[in-house]
Amino acid sequence: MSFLNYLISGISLGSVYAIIALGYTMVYGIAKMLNFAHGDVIMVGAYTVFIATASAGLPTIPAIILSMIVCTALGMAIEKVAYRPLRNAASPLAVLITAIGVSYLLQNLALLIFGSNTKSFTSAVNFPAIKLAGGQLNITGETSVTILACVLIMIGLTLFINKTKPGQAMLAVSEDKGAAQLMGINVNGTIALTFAIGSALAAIAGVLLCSAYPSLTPYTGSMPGIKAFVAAVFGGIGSVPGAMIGGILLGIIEIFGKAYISSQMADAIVFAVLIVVLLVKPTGLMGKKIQEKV
Amino acid sequence: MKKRMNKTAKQNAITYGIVILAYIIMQSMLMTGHISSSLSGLLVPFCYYVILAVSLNLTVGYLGELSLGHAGFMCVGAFASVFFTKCMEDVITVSLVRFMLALLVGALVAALFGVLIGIPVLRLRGDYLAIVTLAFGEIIKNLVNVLYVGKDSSGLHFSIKDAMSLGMEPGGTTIINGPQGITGIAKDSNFTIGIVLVLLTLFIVLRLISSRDGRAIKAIRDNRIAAESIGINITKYKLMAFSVSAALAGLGGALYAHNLSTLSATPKNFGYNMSIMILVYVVLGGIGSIRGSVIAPVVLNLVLDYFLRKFQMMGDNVVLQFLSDNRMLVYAILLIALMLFSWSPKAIEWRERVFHKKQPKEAE
Amino acid sequence: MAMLEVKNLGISFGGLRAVNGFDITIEKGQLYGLIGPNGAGKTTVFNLLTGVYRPDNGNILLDGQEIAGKKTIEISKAGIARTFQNIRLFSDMSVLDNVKAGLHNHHVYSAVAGIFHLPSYQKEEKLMNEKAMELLQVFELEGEAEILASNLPYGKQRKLEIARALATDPKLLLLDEPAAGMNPNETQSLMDMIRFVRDHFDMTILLIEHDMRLVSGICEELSVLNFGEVLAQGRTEDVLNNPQVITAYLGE
Amino acid sequence: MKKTVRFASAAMAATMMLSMTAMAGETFKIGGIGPISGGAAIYGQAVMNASQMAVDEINAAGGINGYQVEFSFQDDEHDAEKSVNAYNTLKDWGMQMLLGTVTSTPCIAVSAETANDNMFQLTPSGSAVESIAPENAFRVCFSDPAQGTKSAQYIGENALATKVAVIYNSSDVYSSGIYNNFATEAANQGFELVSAEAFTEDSKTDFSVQLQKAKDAGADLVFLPIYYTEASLILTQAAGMDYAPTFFGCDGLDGILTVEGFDTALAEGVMLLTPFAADASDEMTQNFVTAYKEAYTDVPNQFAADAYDGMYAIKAAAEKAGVTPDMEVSDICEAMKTAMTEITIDGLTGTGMTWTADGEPNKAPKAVVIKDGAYTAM
Repeated sequence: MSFLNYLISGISLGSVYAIIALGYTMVYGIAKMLNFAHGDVIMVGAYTVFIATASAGLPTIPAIILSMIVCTALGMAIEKVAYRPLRNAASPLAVLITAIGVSYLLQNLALLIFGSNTKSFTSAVNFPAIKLAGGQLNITGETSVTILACVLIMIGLTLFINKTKPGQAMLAVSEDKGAAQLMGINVNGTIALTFAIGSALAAIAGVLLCSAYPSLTPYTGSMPGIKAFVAAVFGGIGSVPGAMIGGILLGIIEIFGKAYISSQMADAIVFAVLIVVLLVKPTGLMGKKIQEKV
Repeated sequence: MKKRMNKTAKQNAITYGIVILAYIIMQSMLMTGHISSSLSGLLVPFCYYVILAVSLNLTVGYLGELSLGHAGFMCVGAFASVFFTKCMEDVITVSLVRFMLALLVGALVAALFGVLIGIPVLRLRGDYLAIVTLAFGEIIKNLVNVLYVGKDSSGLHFSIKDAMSLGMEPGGTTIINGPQGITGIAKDSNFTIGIVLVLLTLFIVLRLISSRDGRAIKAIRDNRIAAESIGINITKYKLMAFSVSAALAGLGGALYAHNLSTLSATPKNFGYNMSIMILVYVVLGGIGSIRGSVIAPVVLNLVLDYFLRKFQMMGDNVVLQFLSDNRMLVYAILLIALMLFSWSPKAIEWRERVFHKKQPKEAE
Repeated sequence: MAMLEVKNLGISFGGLRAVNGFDITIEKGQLYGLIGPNGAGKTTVFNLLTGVYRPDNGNILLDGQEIAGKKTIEISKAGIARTFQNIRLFSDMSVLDNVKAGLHNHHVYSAVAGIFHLPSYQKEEKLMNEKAMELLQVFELEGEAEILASNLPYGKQRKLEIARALATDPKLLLLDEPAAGMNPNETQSLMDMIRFVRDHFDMTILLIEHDMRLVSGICEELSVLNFGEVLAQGRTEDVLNNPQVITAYLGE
Repeated sequence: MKKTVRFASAAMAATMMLSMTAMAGETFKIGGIGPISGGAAIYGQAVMNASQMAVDEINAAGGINGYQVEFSFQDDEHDAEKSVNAYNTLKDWGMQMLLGTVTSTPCIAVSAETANDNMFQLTPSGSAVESIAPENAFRVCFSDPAQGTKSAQYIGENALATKVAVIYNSSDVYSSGIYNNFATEAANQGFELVSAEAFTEDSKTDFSVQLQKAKDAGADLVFLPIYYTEASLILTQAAGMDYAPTFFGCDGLDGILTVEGFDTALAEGVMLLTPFAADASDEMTQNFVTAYKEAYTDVPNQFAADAYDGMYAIKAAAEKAGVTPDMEVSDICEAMKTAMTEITIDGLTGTGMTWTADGEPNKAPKAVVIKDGAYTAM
């Protein structure tokens, strides 16, 4: 029975990673950059909801919508000010370092504005827990909602990319920026849209992360952000279903590692599995194999 | 031909010259007492950050691979060297000799890790390599945190669980105590040794990159397929660059560890944040520019740990107080601004228009 | 014995037979052309010969030595050097260093010798500089030895690539569309140069080319590849007059 | 070249300006060091604020020995190296006594420096044994061994449980220090340690495994030698899985009731051994909490209380020793070292606190239980 419990915990944790990873993988797939600040946009999203509900007294849904608006604006602003000027820089490292700078900036601004004290986030989820096997197994409402949200977002994103014009533009930009430009696609606009969507997803991820694990500090987004990034790589970065699968698997591995190997070495186990997977499948579980043309 | 040799040699001489000049100035200030505690306290850190930046530049700038696990090698070097120092405290009593050996141990163990990690990892490319090096760095940090080592009359005891599991006799001493790491470390490092190590690092890296092996490494960076087609062993040279880089990071770590009385692996000092910090030095100084890697860490640390701290004591100026109280915020803004200024194609164009006419790019 | 003897070479990519039953025999000192429409599998043949791809079947004998299935680096050491259709220089290295990199396996000293400038370093570097400059002189690049390879004009980049390939001291030189992007004047001087290389270095050369003027001007024998298979083979003028070849090129 | 010169002259000017402010003067200069940025900022900021509050009060009441006190606090990002940098900066400022550092590992590094300079050091919260290894260093809080051992004894002596589980932070010095001593002492007590599971700084969101193991092992008490941020998550998750053992913690747990937005009902029945409780009813605590809230809007935690007491301990010892700001740092230290062992103060974190020569405080921990959202003495 404890095995099933661990599995459920793993899926719960993994679903949170997955929903963060979706934003990561989306931005990576199209803009080809590791947006290190994604985790911190999540934190901003969570604070927005916290302030909106606790201080401004807004109901949950409007608060989440507000948070999505705030994060979208933030994401687009970051893209315009910090990333776009470096898109054609001599080295791709330039934009990576800038993303790290943005991450530090968001953390320290939050520290300045909200203070260092932990806030306990009130769950935004009103969904009852599912109890199985006479209460032995417990799937929390947060888990159900997170998984549901993950699946919906995954389907939504896939449909959006494959069925809509802006989605197709994204695909084109991700394949070849230059060619897309020649085809008359607005590359800057498409990438900005990608960041907008990625950041709106970050707001949702922030709400769900803090609903499932209700402790909010300026650094809340940082470690889950890195883990979700690992999850995205694990699943094959750039692949939308890969992010979902990678996230959930990572959660399960982390929990099983803690449960059956060593709780002290959980981090090492997670990272070791990542390494093994990448050595066997160098582009992740669902990643496309890239053959260099000679 | 002569002209070329002179040119590289001259550039390198300037780099060495900057280091030696800085040493002479600082050392004379130290000897005559005309130096503040805070500045003198930063001298050794300058040295190890330069070593770390220069060594990472070998991987990033010359091998052309992004490593986010440099702090892991620093960590390995630090712990190996301090462990050696602790064990040899009673055996080798001349601290200079012991420290030299400790440095060697740190560098060698880090090099060994460089090879062990490099063999599987260097097959990956680009961002995947970056994430795997990050993963290795985190694994090393995690493992060091659960490591307990004790010493008693029956020898060394190891545990990766807790202090009790060491099963030591009463009176035994714990050398590595889990997250607390190692305490009571002899402060064997000083500025002179630090500078010697910086010069040694520069010597090794500058000489390596201008040798046959360095050409092979750069060839792989510029075009892997072409390098292979002219018979360059990709794996061998990737591994060479990676392990030399790791060894020097280990050296830097050993210097770091012997400059503080305590050594523990935290997310701050050996986590990916540190790896990123070193990468920031490299990128700000210029990818592939060794001299930049010498200057950037010094300037950045001066700003962060000297000037910004001093601002707080400059009377009741509200702005300065604010900047000092929010050093990390200032750092973040500075970092973004500097990156935009030094890397954005538009900013480069603007700078060239305003400051000097464009000069043709030449090989180093 | 022939310098290169290829028998029944073949490879498939995911069910698509890219090269099938490819045979070729090139004598020492020969200038041999490989032509065919786009997508016929010419570059794939080069990639098979140089170990970039492992052939599914077939034999490749270089100077009597079996090299099929060996790694690129081993094949380079065995004596095949090549240039690339899309130029692949070491763009952030100087012109001279590009050629010196080609000398990599012929002038060996240890990393320690390199760091401490031991006598072996001094001696080998001196020899490398001399040899590299000699090669650059052949290609009239000695004046640009110090500049970055990426700053060379296009035509000179092509030349540098050939110089670098020759630095490995090959038995067989593969040139992948050397005249691509050149104007008629440049092509003419390239033809002279290829001939000179063959004569001066006593080299065996296999080249892929679309420019028929170059092919008919310098190649002694030709193979025509179409849909991965050899369509025609033999003396240049015979092949070029082969009706099948004309159809393949001009369409039905 | 021009740039270098400009930079050098700016550096020179700055250095000169600084050396002027660092003149020995008519005031006591007390420094503080702790993390005010990064993940541990919550602890450093509390110390910074409470120290400043105490200094302001002391100055308003006439200072120490008639001299006003200047206080300067430097960030160390919870890192040993940065902590030493902070210390050196404060030394340049003219610091005569150090109230710091806040966290254990940096404290070990800095105490080696203060020992070297023979500067008096009192750490509010550096709890590792080695944090106050030199004889010039004292602390306000309990040491990790003391907390671990006392907790085990308390549980054993009061027969609170027969089966005990521990959840601790294996990457944290404080937490693993307490755990190691707790486990050692547990062997002498009448309860069984059935499960000891760790978490780390990098994975401290999900505690389901640790709780499940405790539950499966049948633990009726879970010992939490950790800080309240993680504890609040553990309590939430335990409630989610219908696991309701007694939770028992140390001073790090104090503050759990004041986490903004936390459902205090979850903490019902939690026991902790702590010298300070933010909503304790004595007048001194209440005044402190009110004043702190007024100044900094947050409710003070354990660290704030330690720092506040620390500043008053410095005041008491300085008055006992009769030190003056014109004395050498080393002379102040010698006088303070003796005086520290002679004073007795009533503070927020204990009444009748005294210190031994090795720097440890003598004070009795209070065992409290959370009832109806408030601490109640047990």
